Amino acid sequence: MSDKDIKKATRHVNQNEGLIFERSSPGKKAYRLAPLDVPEVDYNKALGASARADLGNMPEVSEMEIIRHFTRLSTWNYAIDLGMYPLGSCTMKYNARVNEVVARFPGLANAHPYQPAEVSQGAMRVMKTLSDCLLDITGMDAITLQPAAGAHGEMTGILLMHAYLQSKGNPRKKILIPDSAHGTNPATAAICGYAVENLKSNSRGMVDVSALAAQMNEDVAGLMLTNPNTLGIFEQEIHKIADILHEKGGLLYMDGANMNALVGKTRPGDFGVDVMHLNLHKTFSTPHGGGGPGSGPVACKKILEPFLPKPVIVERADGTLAFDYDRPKSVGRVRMFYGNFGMHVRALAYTLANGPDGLRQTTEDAVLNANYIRKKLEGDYHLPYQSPSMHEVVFSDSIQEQKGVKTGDIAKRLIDYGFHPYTVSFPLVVHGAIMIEPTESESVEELDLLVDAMKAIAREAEEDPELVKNAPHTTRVKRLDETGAARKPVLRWKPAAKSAGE
Amino acid sequence: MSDKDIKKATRHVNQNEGLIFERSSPGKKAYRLAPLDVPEVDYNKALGASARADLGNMPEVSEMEIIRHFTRLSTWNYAIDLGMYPLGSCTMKYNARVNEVVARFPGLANAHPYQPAEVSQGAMRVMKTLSDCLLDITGMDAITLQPAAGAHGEMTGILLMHAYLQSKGNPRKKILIPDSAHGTNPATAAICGYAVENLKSNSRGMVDVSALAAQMNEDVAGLMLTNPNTLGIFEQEIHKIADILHEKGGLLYMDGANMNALVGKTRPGDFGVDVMHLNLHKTFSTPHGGGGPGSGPVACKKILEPFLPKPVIVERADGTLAFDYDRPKSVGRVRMFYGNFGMHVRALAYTLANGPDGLRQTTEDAVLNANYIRKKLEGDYHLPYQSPSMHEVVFSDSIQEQKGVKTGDIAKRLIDYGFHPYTVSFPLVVHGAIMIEPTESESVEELDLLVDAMKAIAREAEEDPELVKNAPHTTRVKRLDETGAARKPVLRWKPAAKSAGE
Amino acid sequence: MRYLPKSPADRAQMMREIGCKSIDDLFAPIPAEYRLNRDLKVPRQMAESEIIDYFHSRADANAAGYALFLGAGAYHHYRPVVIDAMVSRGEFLTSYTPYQAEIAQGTLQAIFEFQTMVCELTGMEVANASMYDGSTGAAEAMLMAVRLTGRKVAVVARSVHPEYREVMHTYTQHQGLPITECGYLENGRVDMADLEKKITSDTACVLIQSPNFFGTIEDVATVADLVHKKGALLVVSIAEALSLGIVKPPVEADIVSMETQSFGVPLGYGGPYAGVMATKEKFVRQIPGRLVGETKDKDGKRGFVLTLSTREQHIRREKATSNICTNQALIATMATIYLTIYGREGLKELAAQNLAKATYASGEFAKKGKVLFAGAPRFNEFVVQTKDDPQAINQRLLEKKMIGGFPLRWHYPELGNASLWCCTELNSKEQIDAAVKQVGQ
Amino acid sequence: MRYLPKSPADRAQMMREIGCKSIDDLFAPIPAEYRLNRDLKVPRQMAESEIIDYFHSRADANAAGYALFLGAGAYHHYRPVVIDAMVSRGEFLTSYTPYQAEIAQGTLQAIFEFQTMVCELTGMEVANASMYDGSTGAAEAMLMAVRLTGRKVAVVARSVHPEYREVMHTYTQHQGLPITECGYLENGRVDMADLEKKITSDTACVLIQSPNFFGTIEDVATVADLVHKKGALLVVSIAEALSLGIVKPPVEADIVSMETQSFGVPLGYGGPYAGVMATKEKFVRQIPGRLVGETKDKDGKRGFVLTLSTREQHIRREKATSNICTNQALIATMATIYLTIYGREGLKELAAQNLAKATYASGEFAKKGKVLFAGAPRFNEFVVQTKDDPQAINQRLLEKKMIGGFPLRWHYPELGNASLWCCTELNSKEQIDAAVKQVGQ
Ligand SMILES: Cc1ncc(COP(=O)(O)O)c(C=O)c1O
Ligand SMILES: Cc1ncc(COP(=O)(O)O)c(C=O)c1O
Repeated sequence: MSDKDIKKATRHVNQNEGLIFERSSPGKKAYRLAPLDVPEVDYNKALGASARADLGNMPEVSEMEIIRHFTRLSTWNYAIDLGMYPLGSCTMKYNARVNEVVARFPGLANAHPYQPAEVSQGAMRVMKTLSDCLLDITGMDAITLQPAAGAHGEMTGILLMHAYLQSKGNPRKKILIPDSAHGTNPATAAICGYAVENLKSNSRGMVDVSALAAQMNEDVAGLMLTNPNTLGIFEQEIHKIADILHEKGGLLYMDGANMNALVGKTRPGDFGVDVMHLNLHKTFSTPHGGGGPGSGPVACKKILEPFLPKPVIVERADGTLAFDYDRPKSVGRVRMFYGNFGMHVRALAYTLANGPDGLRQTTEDAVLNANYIRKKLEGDYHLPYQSPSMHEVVFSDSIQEQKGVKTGDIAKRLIDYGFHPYTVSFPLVVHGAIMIEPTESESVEELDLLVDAMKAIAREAEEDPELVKNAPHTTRVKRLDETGAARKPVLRWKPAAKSAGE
Repeated sequence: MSDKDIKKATRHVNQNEGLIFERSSPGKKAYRLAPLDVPEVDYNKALGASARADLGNMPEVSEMEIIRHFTRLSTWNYAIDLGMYPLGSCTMKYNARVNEVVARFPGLANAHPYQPAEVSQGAMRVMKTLSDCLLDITGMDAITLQPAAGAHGEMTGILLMHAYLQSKGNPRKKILIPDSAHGTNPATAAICGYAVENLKSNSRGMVDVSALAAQMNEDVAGLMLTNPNTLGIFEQEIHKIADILHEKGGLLYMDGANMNALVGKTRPGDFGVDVMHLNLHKTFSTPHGGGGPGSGPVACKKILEPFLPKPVIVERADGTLAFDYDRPKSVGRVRMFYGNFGMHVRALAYTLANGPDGLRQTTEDAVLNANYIRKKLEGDYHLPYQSPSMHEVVFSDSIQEQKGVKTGDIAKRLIDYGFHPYTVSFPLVVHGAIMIEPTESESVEELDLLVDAMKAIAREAEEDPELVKNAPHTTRVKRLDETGAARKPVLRWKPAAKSAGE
Repeated sequence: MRYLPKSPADRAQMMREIGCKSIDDLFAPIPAEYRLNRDLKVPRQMAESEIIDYFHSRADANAAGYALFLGAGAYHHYRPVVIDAMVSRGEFLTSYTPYQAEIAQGTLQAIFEFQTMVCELTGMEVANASMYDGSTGAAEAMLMAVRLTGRKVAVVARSVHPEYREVMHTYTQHQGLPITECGYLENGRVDMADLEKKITSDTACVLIQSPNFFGTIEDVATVADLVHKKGALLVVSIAEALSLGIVKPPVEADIVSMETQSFGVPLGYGGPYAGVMATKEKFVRQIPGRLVGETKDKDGKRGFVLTLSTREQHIRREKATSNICTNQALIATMATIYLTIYGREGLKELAAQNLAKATYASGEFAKKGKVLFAGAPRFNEFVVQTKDDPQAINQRLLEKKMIGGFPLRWHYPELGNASLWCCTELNSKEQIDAAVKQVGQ
Repeated sequence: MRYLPKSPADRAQMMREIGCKSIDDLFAPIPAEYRLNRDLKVPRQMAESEIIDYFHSRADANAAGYALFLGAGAYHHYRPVVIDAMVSRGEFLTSYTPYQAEIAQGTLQAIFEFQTMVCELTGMEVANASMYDGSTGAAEAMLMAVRLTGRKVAVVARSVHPEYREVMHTYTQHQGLPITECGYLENGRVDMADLEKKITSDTACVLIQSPNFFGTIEDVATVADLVHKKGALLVVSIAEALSLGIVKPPVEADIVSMETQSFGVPLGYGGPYAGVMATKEKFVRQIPGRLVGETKDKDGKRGFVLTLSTREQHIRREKATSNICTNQALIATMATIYLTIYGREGLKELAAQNLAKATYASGEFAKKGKVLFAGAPRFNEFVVQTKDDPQAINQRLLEKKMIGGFPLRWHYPELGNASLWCCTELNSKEQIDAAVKQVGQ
């Protein structure tokens, strides 16, 4: 393969760098402390048996080396700032820089969670204002910002359902979960003490309503539904679904991971959802940071409000804000303090930058982008479900598989074309899934480059399958041995390994 | 050539990006203004004939595209943060991040140059404290921080000499400049109305004192000397040199570009220098920023003080600082306002981070590094001068040239080995110069990688000269046609060129 | 909207290619009765300068430039500027979870270094890539102990951070995992006699914190002996990780759950922080969360990948060791940079400075009130019992731009007018002396 | 020292390899009598936290949060945060002058875009990579005109920034280049009659500023006609570059020298800023400073290089067009990012806002004092003549945390109690009204 066919990327010289421990040498320093203005204390005397001997293999390096170390490492990463992430279900959108700036304002960044309320009104106001925005966006009645991520929000939401049903006399035994659901859904149900019952989807990629009706009964606490679901399809019978659950005293939980398809266009609270979480690190643009932090606020209907984690923010008559800890029915805390406040600041900054018109336009562009890609790739990749797509589209590798080229291979080959791969083999209902979510942040030019790349790879799969199966070819490391890594796990550096290190 | 021999770098996928104008499309916006709180004004009415029709081809793009555009561009650059710059004469040392942070403190970054003195004491204090530090470091009596760079400092210094000699009745006609001098030296002399007379260096790479004695007379205003000179050699007869000049009423100007070899170990003021400039963007670690900004303070002896550019900072009896504009003998301003203040902040931060002990250690490490490289490469590259090296060492390509490999080729080949090239074909006194200044910021590991690379290239020059002559091979663009660029200069993008652009 | 890279013409052209007349055609799947036909009730679109002003006003409504004597699970330490300079690089800030290892080696190697440093600090053999925070990490450590022992009861020391204990309760309430609490002694340490009583043959684990909520350093070894004798596991929770610069690591523990906020993470009104779980190699397959492992590429070159993912929800679903997916990677990266800056010697020196400040402060406070829990070593926190109500004292301090200690009455009524004070390298002698003045006789 | 990547062992080993016993062996070339045998008199080595504190104290001793009505060559405009986010990337911040084009394409392309934007804004055909600032650029433009015409006199309008004129004098004093000044009219514009008198057959160039120091927009076309009729060149200096968003570019000029500080560069107490020189293609070989040009690599791929360097000091030495070497590249990059953010429409909108603010303000000030130079268009600056001494007014304003206009008496005694006020998008109506109150009747 010649780099010439590749429009988006070119290979360039890139710095190598070992592990920081391999740079360490006794006496190098990257720190200096201010002189001590109180009497020194001999910690060996003070701590006695509890005193530490030494810090083993912790590194000793200079500041210059640290800057180079982490700068070099960073150049090995792909990032939104470098290009598109067509990662279905992950909503990798633009992370505005102003969000980072305001989150670092000393008054916010240096606020101690226990500092008195009278000197915390600014932080509380940020949380209150964001809460109000999210409530109107979701059409819900009450909210908590405490959960640290989506899965954490799921747990919080299911705990609310559990507590509510408990208060009605019976928490019930099961949670229904569609076969297309994200892994965190069943895992969450289990943590909350529920058995998971699988719910089949129909030929249109939606919940099979009759099957739901048949499976729903007084043992079922509720349904965890993602809408649009993980096929990017809006559950058109959503209200029937809610009715079926509600008739039997169950509740509808919505996984809000795909809210980027709905904000400003429709509200879960209006179509029957009882409780849901939002991923601020998806829909509300807080940066993913190589895996986190996130934030997973949970919004719910009135009936569930009494059970929200404590504390909850309340506005007093005089307009000041306070934390209410006196919540006898609360499910308790899901995290210390008040959640990932720094993400709340960023999410609010995103909301203010957009306003009502910007949020609607954002949703429309996200859906427009997904449908554009669907249209352009339809012929080249198999589309398992014909139902209309919202913010993402799921193809399969069934055409390419005939040449032994799997979704994972196509994904790796995309890297050579200058893209981060799409989401591979999820959702599980699609064999060899190719799940693409462009988000609103991509220009026509970037979308066309992706389309060209996908088409080129489809051709390569025909003409030269080995080329694709051995991708990537342009990265500083070639395909890595994940099986080997799992067979004999090496999870930390050890001095012995040093020589091997270089 | 196989990447395997190269320890320091590996090729990696890197994003392409066109010119920003090629991304532009009408209606895209990256800005939004706050609502106007005063009556709107129709500028066509208000300006009449002076009103502008439109802004031609200025781009229209979104914020996301801007972040990607400049982030991608940045990944095409080499930088100190990525690796060593063995650039002789340029002193590319570590630029500490704390310098950038303090320079952006609102009280300093948002200060208007004309805001009243009573609300500018902080900024003036920074300039005063830096001045005091630089005066002790150079051993001089007076200083101006106004010059924006080294060459600007040279001009300021020569103007001081001119004004001083003028005040003694005769500004004189000529400036002596060694053949090893940097190009800015003669260019500066010319701007100040002086004829340049070349001064030969002797076989030891130093000023030929007897030649100097012969050339020195009442027509000569003085000598512009770099010490250590551009061969990295300390002018051991420096005081004799000064005496010869002074006897004939001339002055000794020192180009301080190489102060990194002297700080804390010796002071120009002590060895006879009358006036000199410093490059804060070299010795005092202010970032080079792809070519600037710099700062070139000029320090001088008492006799020259009356002629310093105005204003000068003075400390009043009550300890407050003020600008003194009443300087009848001043050569005038060399720049509006007070110089590159932001660089003064950074240089002071560097000085405070080092303290007396740190500055001395820094100089010692810089000289140690240069001598380490000299020792390691002596056999492989020709060393034209045997005199001891200070902070840099100059080899020549005479060994490699026998195979047709020139210093410029070796330099380009270094790029494949993950390094920025050394300074090529300067100073002019050495044919095919290979000028290496490691600075104190390089670890033994980085130095050894450079040594290995230089040795490997020396071997390649023997075994496979073409490989070296066609370097670089690993960069996103190959060797660029500079002759073509100069023959038919294309200095701006034009819409016509658009299609050609991609 | 300025973030959106589309011109009106772009949108029109795309719709033409898709073959839809209006953008609403694409939202047809949403039943008409549920479509929102009004603007959202959120503030109007703001200019960047307005957003800056908005958050400046919010920030100004918070304490800024106050002397801070609060710890209690969130510690104020100096943050070297290198940390933000590095994590602000888009390649770290805006990169996704490193599932695609070939273009995520930067994050993967940084986290591998994080895991290694956590092992070095805690004396454990393996550490994961991070948990949400110290409190959820501690709760998940309990669940892990249950999986490891098959036993169904947990004992928690009352000297563990009260909010940590609340989170443990929330996590375990539907696991049929009763939690019993164990008291503390005059010297602030775990009451061994009480602990001995509380541990039964059903006890999966005992969880203690060291330094504990009172700042007292526990005798981990002795606790471990007892716990192990009873066939249970010992979980040690660490809230003030900087203590490990001079405090013996809890090598006798089976699981260590640590909050890393002290390592260069802003107080940030409580988050984001990063927890981490460390344990013995033999327990690794029951650890929750992501793990980065070393491996080789086709050419035998060293590289790093996410590994042992069969423990995780995306593979194991309801049988996963946890439901955690998104973690706190960037915060773990911050901690890694911080630990690299201070390193082997700096952490020791810095911790020693914290000890010196707290020792001086407690000495001064002892002249005005009673410093509780003498007789056992402390790190940078101490409990002072006063004549006046701590709330009243804190009010006086607030007027002087000082934020006083954390009143304990609510969580520990038995301690009366006591509050928990913290002094770090950032508390000057001057501040301490000024604060002591306000305590009154 | 924490920046130095060496351990004592490293140093010892290196000295062994070099074969020197003590580090001072390496400094033997320095005659003993000149070696410094004491510590430098600079403050002791500080911790990073101390450096932060030190500069916080300095910054606090400066005005912060004051309403600013000063322009006069340095303008306060909102700086989008994207600028610092991008130029803080080490690859821009810590890279060298792009002589090695293959690993400097980022800087080279950015500067090529800068040159293009400057051409678009000024209506010139070519622009260089930057000058130190507007004042030195204007001085070098004069020297360039001298080289181009072979003539030896320059005429400068008195309405040019006084400090610019001082710099011109400094640069030209030893070039045998006398400068004569030309007056201004009631309406603030160049006195054409006076100009006509001042221009002789020796006149190399006429230099005017537009908007000029009084904020008045000059009639460039008319001036150009006159100047060209006399066979001289017209140099137009621009200090408030944002004016070009709505003001007709000086296409009739032969050389334009512009200060780009208004384009996202912090006021920074006067620097660093970036000047730039633009001219006609036919004059390019006499332009000072660096130029980036487009070219191709071996494979025909587009790339950029520094070009026409035979004009420069490192090749031409004493015959170079200037002695400039280091320029203001990073500042030019800031300006490029700023111009990209606002772009074709934003610059117009923003400039129009500036005009609206200044128009409103001058209207309000007119109620309290006399606004001079009516009858010619202005941009965002205007001159107000008051009963009270401007110094006294500014003192009153200062007490109200406002920084008033620039008093003109020193440079323009003929204007009496006049000062130069500036209003940009950052001056709220509220601020303006408050300031006007203080002017008094
Ligand atoms: C559909 C869906 N649900 C839940 C989650 C879990 O959210 P988080 O990773 O924030 O815990 C994700 C994230 O990948 C998801 O895509
Ligand atoms: C020896 C010498 N003199 C003078 C200069 C010019 O300094 P500047 O580039 O700051 O104008 C340099 C910089 O390259 C130099 O190396």
